[in-house]
Amino acid sequence: MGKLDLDPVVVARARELARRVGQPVVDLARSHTTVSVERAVLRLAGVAGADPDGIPWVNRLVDAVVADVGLGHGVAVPVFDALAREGLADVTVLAQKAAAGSVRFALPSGKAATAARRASRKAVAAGVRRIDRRRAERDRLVRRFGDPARRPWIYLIVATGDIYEDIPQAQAAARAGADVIAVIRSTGQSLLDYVPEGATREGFAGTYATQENFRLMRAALDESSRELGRYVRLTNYASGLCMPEMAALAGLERLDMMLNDSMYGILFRDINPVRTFVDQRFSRQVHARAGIVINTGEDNYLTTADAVDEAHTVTVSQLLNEFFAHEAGLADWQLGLGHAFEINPDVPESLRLELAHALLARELFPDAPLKWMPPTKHMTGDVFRGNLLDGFFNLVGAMTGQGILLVGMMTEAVVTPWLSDRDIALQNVRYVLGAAGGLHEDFVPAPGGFVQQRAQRVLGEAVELLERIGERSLLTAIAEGTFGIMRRPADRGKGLDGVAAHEADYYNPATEILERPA
Amino acid sequence: MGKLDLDPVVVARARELARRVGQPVVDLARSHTTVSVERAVLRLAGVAGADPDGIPWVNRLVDAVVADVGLGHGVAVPVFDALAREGLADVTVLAQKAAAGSVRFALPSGKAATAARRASRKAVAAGVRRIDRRRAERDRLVRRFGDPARRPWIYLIVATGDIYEDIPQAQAAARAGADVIAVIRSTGQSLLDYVPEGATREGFAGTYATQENFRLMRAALDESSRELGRYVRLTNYASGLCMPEMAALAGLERLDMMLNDSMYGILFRDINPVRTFVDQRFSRQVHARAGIVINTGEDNYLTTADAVDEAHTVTVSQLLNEFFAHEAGLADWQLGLGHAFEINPDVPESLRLELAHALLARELFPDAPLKWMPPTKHMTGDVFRGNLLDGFFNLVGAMTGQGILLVGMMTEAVVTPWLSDRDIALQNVRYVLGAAGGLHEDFVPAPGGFVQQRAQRVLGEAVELLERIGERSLLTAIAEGTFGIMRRPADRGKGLDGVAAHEADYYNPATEILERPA
Amino acid sequence: MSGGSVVRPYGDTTGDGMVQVSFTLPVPHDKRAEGAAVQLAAKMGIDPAMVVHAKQMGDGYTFFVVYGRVNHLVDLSAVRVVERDFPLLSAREVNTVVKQRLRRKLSVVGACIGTDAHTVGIDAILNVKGIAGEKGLEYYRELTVTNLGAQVSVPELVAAARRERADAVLVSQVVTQRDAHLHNTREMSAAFREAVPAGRRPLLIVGGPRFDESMAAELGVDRIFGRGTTPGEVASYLVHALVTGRGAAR
Amino acid sequence: MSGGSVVRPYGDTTGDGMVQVSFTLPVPHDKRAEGAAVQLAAKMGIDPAMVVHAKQMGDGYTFFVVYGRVNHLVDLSAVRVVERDFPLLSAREVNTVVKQRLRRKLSVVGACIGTDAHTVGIDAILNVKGIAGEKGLEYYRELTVTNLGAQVSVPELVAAARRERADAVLVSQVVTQRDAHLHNTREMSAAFREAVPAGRRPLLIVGGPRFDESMAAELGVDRIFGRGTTPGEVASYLVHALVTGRGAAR
Ligand code: B12
Ligand code: B12
Ligand SMILES: Cc1ncc(COP(=O)(O)O)c(C=O)c1O
Ligand SMILES: Cc1ncc(COP(=O)(O)O)c(C=O)c1O
Repeated sequence: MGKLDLDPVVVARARELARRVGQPVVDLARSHTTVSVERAVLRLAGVAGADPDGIPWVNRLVDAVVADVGLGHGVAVPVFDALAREGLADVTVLAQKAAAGSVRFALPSGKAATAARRASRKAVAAGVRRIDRRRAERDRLVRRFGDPARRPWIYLIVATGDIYEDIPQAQAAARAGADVIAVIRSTGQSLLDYVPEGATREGFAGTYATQENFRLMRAALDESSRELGRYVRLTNYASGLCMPEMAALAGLERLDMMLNDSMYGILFRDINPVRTFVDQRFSRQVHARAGIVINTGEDNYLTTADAVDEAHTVTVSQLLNEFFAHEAGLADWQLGLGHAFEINPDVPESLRLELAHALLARELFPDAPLKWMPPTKHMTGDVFRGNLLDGFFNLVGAMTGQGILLVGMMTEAVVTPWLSDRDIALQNVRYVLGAAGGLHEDFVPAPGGFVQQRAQRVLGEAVELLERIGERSLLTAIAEGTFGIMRRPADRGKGLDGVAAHEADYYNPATEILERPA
Repeated sequence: MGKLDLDPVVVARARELARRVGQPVVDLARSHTTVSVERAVLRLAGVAGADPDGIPWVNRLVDAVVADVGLGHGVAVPVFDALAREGLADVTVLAQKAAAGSVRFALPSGKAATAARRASRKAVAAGVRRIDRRRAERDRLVRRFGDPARRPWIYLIVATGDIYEDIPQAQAAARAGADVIAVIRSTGQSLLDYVPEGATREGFAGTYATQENFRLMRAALDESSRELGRYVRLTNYASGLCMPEMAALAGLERLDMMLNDSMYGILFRDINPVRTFVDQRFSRQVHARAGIVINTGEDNYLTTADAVDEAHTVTVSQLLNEFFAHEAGLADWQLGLGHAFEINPDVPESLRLELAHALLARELFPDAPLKWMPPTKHMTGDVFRGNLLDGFFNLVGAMTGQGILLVGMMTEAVVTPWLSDRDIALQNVRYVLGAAGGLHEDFVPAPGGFVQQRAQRVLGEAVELLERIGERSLLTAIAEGTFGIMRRPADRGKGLDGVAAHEADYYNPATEILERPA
Repeated sequence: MSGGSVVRPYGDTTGDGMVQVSFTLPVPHDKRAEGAAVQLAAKMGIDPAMVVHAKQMGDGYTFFVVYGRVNHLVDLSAVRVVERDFPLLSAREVNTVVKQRLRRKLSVVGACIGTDAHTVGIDAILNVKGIAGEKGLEYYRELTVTNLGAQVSVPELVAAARRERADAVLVSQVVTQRDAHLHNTREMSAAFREAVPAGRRPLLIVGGPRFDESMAAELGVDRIFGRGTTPGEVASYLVHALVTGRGAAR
Repeated sequence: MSGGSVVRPYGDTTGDGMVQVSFTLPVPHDKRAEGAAVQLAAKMGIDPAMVVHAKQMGDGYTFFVVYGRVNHLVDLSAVRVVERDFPLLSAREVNTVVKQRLRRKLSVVGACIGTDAHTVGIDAILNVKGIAGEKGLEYYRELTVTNLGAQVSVPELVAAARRERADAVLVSQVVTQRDAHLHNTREMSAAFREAVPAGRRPLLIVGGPRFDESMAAELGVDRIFGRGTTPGEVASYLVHALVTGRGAAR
């Protein structure tokens, strides 16, 4: 530790400032709910499937409840009240009836309310128990098949748009050395306010995230894990308008990691900030319970902002993501904080700048796995150069002890990865880790030299920025384009109509369970 | 200095052993001559051109002298004696007559001998003065156009087989950043016992080295130097059966570097060891005078021998090359001692091993430029991987301060380099030097760690091997396959019939001039 | 280099015709697979073809690298490209022409349509910041720019164009998997054809790194801009097409 | 993967036909050059072709990287390859068969001919050390190996083959620029045809990384071995061709 000679006082101050900036947002999240949070609750309570048009019953049910009593009380009580009144055993059947217009929802009081609470809590507890069982199952499989022999874990994407093409590609990638497979989502999905159903074959530049696709891929990778004697992890996205539901489905289908960032949806999908922060807190509580590692999205900022000028915004965001994650119950080992190798390769000493940035993240968050993202922005159609850059990215990853290495593809600027791109990329990783895996021993930034100075400067700028944000508020900073140079006012953006402040009697059995120590 | 913590006592011992091993070979070289040494003398004395079959007049003339009086007296005296007797002014005309059988050669004595010596010395001195003028011209042009802004110098090959295709390619390469252009020779040339004449267009995998081709290319690069404001150096080979003549022609045409190794011809062209050592000493004396940097060929050993197991043979050869070079009058700045990045990339920690080897050379020969050769043996048809390996080769070059970087081509295992290969390769070099040029500051091999241990071990093995060789002789060691696992007995190999021991009256005006301080 | 209008690929000698190719075939690696690779190379016109690398991936796929000589000639005189057929103006010139000849501000509406959220390209053209040292269209005093951002639906776009009385609509498409960019562009141009009378349709421009610039007619748009476009080119084209050019009366 | 006998290149979806190509054209970089690149790609059967990278080199050359879909089908059933048509024997089996059936040692003469000095390949086949974990032919008790080394002229080779009463001559050729390997091989086989009566000509084998194994007849040799050959394969072939095979009576 301590290659950068960071001042512990400055580090402590940075964390303290992050807490100060983050706390009001936590308070906001604790006092609001969203349609997706409520749908996630219903999924945990057992509502499944979709209507003939493909609209999930959870959507139909929440819509019906909102139409009758609004969102601010939470849907659990009205739903379980109606269930009792209708004398039904199955919440999915209730949803179907509600969709047909044959059920009315109300806010019970007194005994009925207590009963509805108790019933909903029991149903949700059963869902949470399923998540617990999947977590235990993961632990068992990891024990049986083993973890990858070394860090960083090798993370590869598949993105054909067709789950049945994705599966053999993912298996081939695992065989070729991938420790983590991420199934990229279709371009449109993050703005869908529902989770599609069933196995799908028609995504654009990615495959729809559905419970069935999760299940199919996890089963395929379990097969690969058995074959390879190494537990192969599966990743998807708890991001977009359905973040909380994605988290619940991931827990239920034993996904192992989820892309989950506190600001990505705001900045890059123009989703309303409040919606995002509320959804995010709930989804992280689920991830914490499910033993899922989250991957945050700071790497994305550097695709729109300059990686040198705005390096400190990455640090600020990491500190905020850490604060929010801890608050939601995630442990350090679950924090795949993001950063990226995105400095213009023509900048003099770019590699040493990358080393400084990567090492800064490493030393600020010593117990977090850290997700290290390959060059994307400065990749071009020159695939020969592309593979070379990826090699130096891998080198920095190895020299700075990154935890999760997202494997760069030489065709980054051309196509979603081909089978052969992935093979070439893995060969690249194997070469670099094999040839230079131990080079970090000999990498000793000169005291007071280029690398140390740069890291200290970035940390200093991060502290300054946090101070400035603290003087106003995080929502203001976001509105002003502080991150990724995107301006996102708190009263704009998609999904705002799906947000409600808690009423006095708001009840959410899932939050109640998840906030109690397990 | 001193990243490896080498023991100065061991280093001094290694040099002392090299002297002990090398001295008998120097004695051998000082007491023998070869047809090519004598032809070189005649070239300096002004014999030029070739007969209608393309056989140079120097060859015809030496053959005629040898037929009449043998080789052991040197050709200078018989030739200038005959010139006087025939009343001729021009040695080339004498050669023509001799070829026609109309001149007889004899060994003059007394006054005639003294006159012949004096005349030959005058003629050769004129040749040496031409070399001196070319050296001064180089100094002037370097002052005018400037040296490359930084080390390492970027060294690129052209190898089309056609001097008129080579020229534009060389100019394009210079424009793209090459500091040194090497024109690769046609495959057969090293075993030709004469130097072809004129501009040539029909080489295989290389272009014939001729005086005219030298001139054409040097002129073209002078043009490029002017255009680019940076003196672009030209390299060829003083190697093979005509090593001394190549050195002379290089001096006369202002080439700047020459591949010139003490053992390459023996090992890789099966040229007789004595022939080689004699030719080598003379050629180095010429290079010393011409201000030419030599590049030695240790890199080649690692294409036939294993780069880890036989790393110490490279060190031994470097020490011998250094000893022979100093003895012949070359200064440290003229010693482009060779070594290479040829460890099997699948070997664990291969990059750190390469760093150890490259740094060992750097620290053993702090004032020599060092020629750093890219991967060749482990290159395959996978050009994407090839470009990646070349990048890590460039990195090691930058991190260990190599002087002359031979640029690796992704198509190494496929074709002689294409125009585009060279462009891709230079882009690779530019990226690595630009991005990581200063990384050596942060590269501090862990005390007693992997890199230091490895370097010390290789040095130790080199000392042991030198001790073993010292107990027998270098010629025995070569016969037994010590270098590049090639066995080459001293009484075998090509060109042995062109070697003769000095007679008591042996006279060589060139050696006399060159051995006198300039 | 060649003066003539017929050229061949150049490896290291004029006329050698050498090219490099790589591809994957869905077969395990064996001699037959290498033969199949040679067959494909032959069909591409490569003869002789050297399979210099073959690597099996997973059970049933093999990646190949092939080098060889193509026997095709490239006829430069037959190349048809969309050359710039308008003068390149400075920002000042653009402003002057619009002011003097159009006598009102020129209204431009931009968006990334469909599910595409890659705004960097369109922002590079529209935002003041610009790209490659050139300021974007917002910087032009006489242009009014409305940038709708990402993932805009076609109906939203048509409505905005109406509302802003757009002279030109600028659409960006970066995602190309399964020809998403072509589908979205066709949908967009059809919508404008349907919604707006021919004479009053705004100029339709699309851009993105993977478009073929010669497909404008086919996609129902007026112009396509590809890789490396700069704002100045777009502004100059706007002036040409809407103000000074022959078709500008539209 | 595919059961059928017709396949296409595979980028990321079965049947997508995607390939990568790179080449240089002797033209400066401009739109016409990119059009020329597309033209060449089209002639190679790539459509649509995406020029994803173009870089001028020097004054008058441009390097291109093109991605796209080829419309060719690869018919696996039409692939003709030189499959191994002899059993692979262990060193012990080779020795036993030679001893029992030939009843004398089998004489092998090897060389690198012409100006080629790349001996690593032929040494890998002949020297005890071998390659890829297999010992070379010198290790076989019943084979007598004469390795002439590098840059052997054809007359020297013929003389050595006579002197050693060679049953087989093994020639290596690594340098291929300007088809040097083909010229040298033809020269060699012609020399043996001329010097030795047909019935007594030794088996002629050439090897090297860039040979096309199906050209044996054309080059006048009995067999060609390519990239990655192992000594065991060669020894097994020798036994097959000279001792046990149908044509072994020769
Ligand atoms: C930055 C980036 C992102 C950022 C986008 C941020 C933002 N606000 O734009 C983030 C991280 C959010 C992102 C996300 C995704 N991305 Co993205 N991304 C890129 C990346 C790295 C750079 C693109 C870029 O900014 N280029 C720089 C600009 C300036 O260039 P340009 O767009 O070509 O624009 C120029 C010209 O084309 C032209 N132009 C462009 N538009 C227009 C319009 C007009 C009117 C005119 C005149 C000119 C013009 O002028 C511009 C200036 O010269 C590329 C890879 C690469 N290196 O190209 C992948 C890439 C485009 N992304 C890709 C994908 C698949 C995605 C995702 C869908 C992945 C997923 N499933 O999660 C997501 C979702 C995005 C979505 N829904 O669309 C793929 C697309 C594959 C394909 N060909 O179909 C790429 C190629 C990466 C890859 N190989 O997989 N991405
Ligand atoms: C090692 C090497 C050298 C060494 C050779 C040492 C030696 N004693 O052999 C040295 C350094 C001396 C050298 C020099 C030159 N080399 Co060289 N060299 C190589 C290199 C790096 C590796 C070749 C090798 O050893 N491969 C390993 C062996 C085991 O593989 P192989 O030869 O393919 O053999 C296998 C099979 O093909 C087969 N096989 C081969 N022969 C035979 C024969 C029989 C009978 C059988 C059954 C099988 C068989 O079995 C073998 C085992 O599997 C290659 C580049 C590369 N990575 O391929 C360049 C390369 C071959 N060299 C090349 C050139 C041009 C030269 C020079 C001419 C350059 C110059 N002008 O100075 C010189 C001169 C050499 C000459 N006169 O021939 C070019 C050839 C280009 C071309 N395609 O025409 C290459 C490709 C490099 C390049 N891209 O420019 N070289
Ligand atoms: C946190 C996060 N969410 C989501 C995505 C992917 O985008 P989409 O929202 O389209 O799934 C990314 C992309 O890298 C990301 O980092
Ligand atoms: C010292 C030396 N001479 C010569 C050569 C080239 O071989 P040839 O002798 O065929 O010119 C090399 C090859 O790298 C070399 O290192």
